[in-house]
Amino acid sequence: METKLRTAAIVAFFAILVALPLVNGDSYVRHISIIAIMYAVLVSSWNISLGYGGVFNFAHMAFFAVGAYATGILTKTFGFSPWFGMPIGIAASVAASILVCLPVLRLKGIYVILVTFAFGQLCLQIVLNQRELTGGNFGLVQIPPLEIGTFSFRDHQNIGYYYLALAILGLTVAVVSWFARSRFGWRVVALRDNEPYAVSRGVPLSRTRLLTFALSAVFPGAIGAVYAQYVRSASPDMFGFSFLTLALSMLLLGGTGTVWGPIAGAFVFTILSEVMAPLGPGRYLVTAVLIVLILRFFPKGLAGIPQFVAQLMRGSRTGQLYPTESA
Amino acid sequence: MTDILAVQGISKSFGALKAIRNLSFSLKSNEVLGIAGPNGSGKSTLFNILTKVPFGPDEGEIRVAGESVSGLGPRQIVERGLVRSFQTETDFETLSVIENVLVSMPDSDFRSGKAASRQRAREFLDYVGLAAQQDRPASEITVYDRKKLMIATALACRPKVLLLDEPAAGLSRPEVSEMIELIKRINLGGISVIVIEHIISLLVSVSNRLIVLNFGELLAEGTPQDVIRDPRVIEAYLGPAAAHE
Amino acid sequence: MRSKANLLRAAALAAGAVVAAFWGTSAQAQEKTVTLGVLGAFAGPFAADAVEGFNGAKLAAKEINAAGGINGYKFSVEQFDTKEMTPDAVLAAVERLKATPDLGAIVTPFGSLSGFEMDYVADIGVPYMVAANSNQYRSIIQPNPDKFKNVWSLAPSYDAYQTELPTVIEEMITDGSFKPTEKTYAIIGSDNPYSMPIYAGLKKAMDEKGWKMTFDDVVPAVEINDWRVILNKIRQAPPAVIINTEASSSNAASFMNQFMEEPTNSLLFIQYAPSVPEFVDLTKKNSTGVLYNMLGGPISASVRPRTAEIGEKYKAEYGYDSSIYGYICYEMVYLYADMLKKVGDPKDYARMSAELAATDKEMVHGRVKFDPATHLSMQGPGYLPIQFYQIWDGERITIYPKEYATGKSQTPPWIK
Amino acid sequence: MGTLDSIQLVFQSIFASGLVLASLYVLMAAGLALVWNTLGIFNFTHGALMAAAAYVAWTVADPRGLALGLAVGVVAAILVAALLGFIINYLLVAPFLGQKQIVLIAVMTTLSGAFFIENSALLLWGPRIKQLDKFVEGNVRIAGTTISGHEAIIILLAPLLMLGLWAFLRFTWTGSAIRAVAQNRDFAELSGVRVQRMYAIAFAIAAALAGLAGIMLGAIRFITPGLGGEPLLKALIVVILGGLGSMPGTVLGAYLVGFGEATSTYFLGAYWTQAVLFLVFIGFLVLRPNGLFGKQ
Repeated sequence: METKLRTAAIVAFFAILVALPLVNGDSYVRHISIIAIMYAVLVSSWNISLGYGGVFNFAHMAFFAVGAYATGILTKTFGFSPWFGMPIGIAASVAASILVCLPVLRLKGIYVILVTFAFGQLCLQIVLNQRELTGGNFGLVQIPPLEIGTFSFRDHQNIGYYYLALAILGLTVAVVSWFARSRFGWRVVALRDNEPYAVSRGVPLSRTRLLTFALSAVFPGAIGAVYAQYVRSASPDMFGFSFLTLALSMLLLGGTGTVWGPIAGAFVFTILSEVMAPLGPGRYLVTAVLIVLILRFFPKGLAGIPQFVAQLMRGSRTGQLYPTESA
Repeated sequence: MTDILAVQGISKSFGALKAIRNLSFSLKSNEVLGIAGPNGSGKSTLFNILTKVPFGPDEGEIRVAGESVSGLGPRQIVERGLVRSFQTETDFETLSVIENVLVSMPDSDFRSGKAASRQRAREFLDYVGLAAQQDRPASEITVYDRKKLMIATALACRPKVLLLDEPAAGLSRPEVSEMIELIKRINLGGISVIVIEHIISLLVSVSNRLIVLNFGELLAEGTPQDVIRDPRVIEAYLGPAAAHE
Repeated sequence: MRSKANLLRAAALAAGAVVAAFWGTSAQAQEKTVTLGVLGAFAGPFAADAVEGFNGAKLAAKEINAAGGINGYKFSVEQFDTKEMTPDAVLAAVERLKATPDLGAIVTPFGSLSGFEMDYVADIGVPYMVAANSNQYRSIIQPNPDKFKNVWSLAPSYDAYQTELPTVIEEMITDGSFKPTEKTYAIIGSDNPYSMPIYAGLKKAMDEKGWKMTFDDVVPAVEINDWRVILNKIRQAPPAVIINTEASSSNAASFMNQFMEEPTNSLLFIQYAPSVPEFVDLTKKNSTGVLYNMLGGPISASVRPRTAEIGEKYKAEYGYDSSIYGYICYEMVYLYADMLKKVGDPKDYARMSAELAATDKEMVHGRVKFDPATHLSMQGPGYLPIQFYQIWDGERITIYPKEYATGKSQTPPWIK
Repeated sequence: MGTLDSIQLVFQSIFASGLVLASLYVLMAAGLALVWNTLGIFNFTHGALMAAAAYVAWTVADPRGLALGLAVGVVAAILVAALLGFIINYLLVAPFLGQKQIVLIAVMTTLSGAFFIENSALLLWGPRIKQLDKFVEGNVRIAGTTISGHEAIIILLAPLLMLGLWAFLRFTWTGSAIRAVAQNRDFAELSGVRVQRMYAIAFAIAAALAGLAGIMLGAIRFITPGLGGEPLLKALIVVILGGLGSMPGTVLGAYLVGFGEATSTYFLGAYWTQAVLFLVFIGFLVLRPNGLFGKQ
């Protein structure tokens, strides 16, 4: 019953997204939808390492930026076909993830945050230093867009990018759902729940961690490439603190360790942030308060709300019909 | 009978503290070895060292079925058949009961398909009497069930030697009896067992042999009945006055 | 419980706002209003630029509206926040602009650091005026100027930054305010795409004029609290001229102060950074004698009444002096008013843009006429000047070019 | 030129510079280290507190503000910073202590706090740059290089402040209680120390230290809402190099980074110094995560 409801909800969610361009052709709504979908991919793949894996990986957005820059540089400056963009983005992002994971294997807690954050800063330094290739602090521009014959993905209010991003989101959801129920996923969760116990049950720590990082980095790499081709630009702000915090807020708002929480977080937060744009700096005040309130009162984020409501309802129902039994 | 486990001269210190000093003992195939000793005598440290979770010995050698495990990592030690439980009831709290077992099963169990591996996991749960709870989150089951689940996950690793760290701590009297039966059953199934316990009745009923540790050293060794009457053991547990009375 | 109720209320409000944003924007806007959008990051390190551009534009709009508007249109100036400045956030702001029903033009200091948004603004077709980052805008426009018929920069090319300094130094030598014993110079670059071409260009220009380089280093684009190691190295063989192309005025002020702890007998030129008003606050009398230059900045108030007028109005309205962007964005709105007067229909973007392209107007920073090849304002004699200044007792004295000079160059007080 | 002469020349070129930088870093890092040592979290509001204190000092001291003079401004700013620290602890840290993911949660809440403070400053004081007066005018000569009197004060203040902090932690009851809480929270609680109160005090002191750093910086740099951004990053590097959990390590870390930067600028040039610093930092994190003085 519950799984049927779930399936229905998933089908409805994607059906709405697939149908949206047919009923609304407004380019502003289109852009926000594309960005929301891209954030959903980023955040739900981040969930693999940070949520399921419990590894405080602060380099995830750097993987995204690395994917975008790699795609931009290779297709613009070195003349690779834009169709190689996604493979390039994925390869760069996965390579970066393995590089950052190696020191992380030896570390715990705050050190993981620091090393992964420092990695992002190091990438930023490299981008700033390699002005000729990257455009330095101004950013990289005029990245070649995706085209099939005479059809540009930008035509009809970027409809090509919309469906491409949506397809990647579909794939992300499929992979994360598979992951959550796979043996690999159990191992990742086992390591998060109790590392010594998991090791004592034969779970291979290093291999699992490396694979976790690599798997979670595939998606920011792919979406980084498409992002670069869609906005035709990459900027050093993609390594920035505000951007990282924005994505992390989405993840925490949505709820870590669930398939749908981060996606809900990404959609809600993208729209919220857009609605608040007229507030200027005040927007950050609202966001900051919101993050703290959620962490305080809904530690499981949006994903915890159905459970919370269910508990509330179950609680009141048992209260009326069945007197509490002693356990 | 051959030695399934041979421990030769192992030591471990933490700074100035010597937790284990030059300890040697062995375990024969199909034997149950009890380990007793006062708090802080190094019992749990011994299990940590044997399985390298989280650390191995400073010196000395450990052989499983004649093969040294010195150069091996914790995972390979599990593959060689040396598997432990923990003193406090430990679980993967966000996984379901059956997933706790599934995650502990070796690769070979997954070659014949998903259904077969689940079936296999259910058998382990059944073995310890948890089959009915299989889909509940591990965090929701009782303390006793969690202890049994920990044994089930250990069995899922196909141990040759099972290291049980206080399996009966905190259990009620009937539960202790059940635990005794379970350990005996496991042993009858061909698995050698080392059990650390404070509950002497359990040690006496399940052990073929008993050793007592004190300050990281071997204090006494022999049949359970002999060892618990040894005055040095009584002194270590109850203080010098009790031994001389 | 209370806070949860509040949270729910906030959530409901937010949901309402979302609905409003998506379906409500087309609500009946007032007849005969034209919106001028200011694109920029209103929080973060570039907030001052965005806010001053916005203030300047708003001030002009207020005056025009008070005078009855143009052809029956009243102007409304609105912020379009590019938030974190990531490309998607900039594009979201562009999309918001596009969705604004009565959008007439975009007037802004700069939309992004790279200028990439131009591609999208070109598609909208709305007149787009910018006041900075010419190099980036040029590099995108030049290969295909016809695509960007609506994008025009009120700032000139920055090329003169790379070449003009030796000429000014030679003029100082001619008029006797600078008497070097040998033709040597030290140069410091700053590692960002704005400063580096200037640094490289100046090296070339100095070399061509027979100056010998004695020191050369590039500092990274971070905060620099201590320049003394570099200064000590320069002091080991004091050059006749020291050139620092540091773009951050805070860093430049530290450099100025630390140079003055043990000044050498060198002419000191700092590229652009001393133009920020607060530079003098931080350096006080230390900055007396330093040279800097600026392209596209307002011509000194004492020789150009327009500058004095805008500056006074701005200060009266907002309580402090404006930087360059307040002036230029103010002028943009008046330029737009001229265009509207001629064309009559603000929604006829093509004709409005054509009118913009044909601009030839004396403004606060000189005569603005656009170069059709680059869409930048033309630079040089008769057009926008490159101005060199010398700070003296907190006053900024224009020393070059002659026609806008407000005083003569003097030998810096530290040179003995 | 003889070898000795050139060594002396290098020393003269580097020493004052290294000392100024190092002393600045001590000021920036002290509060961050105190909070880390006591509560086991990184306080990302540290940089924002620097900016906030500088703004308060400006408002109280500047003729365009309340015009009460620099001394009043400094005192007011430090008090406000301490109060802010208290509030930050009360709202952003205390409610979450004891949770399993406190490290991550504290990063998020304090980051949010930093955004809140920085953007409030932007709204309150506007985007235009502010500027504090230097504490003293005039210059001082040390080791062959001239530095400003203000920086000389920083050089003296840094070790004095650390000495004061050390004496406070060592010789006062509150200080001992804070150390006890830092070493073993449960044990301290059993001995009757009110843990939450000690946390609050440590946080307030750390915030006051951040405030002082902000005021000192506000006279040599422009005051903007982002004033504390790069100093926070530097402070992080210093605290980690010195070893988390060790105050003497932090001081040593600050002097090492300061003199290291000056030396590297002299020999490798300014351009490579930042990259070198970062690489050393990452190398340290990986090879010796407990820092120079940390326990293994």
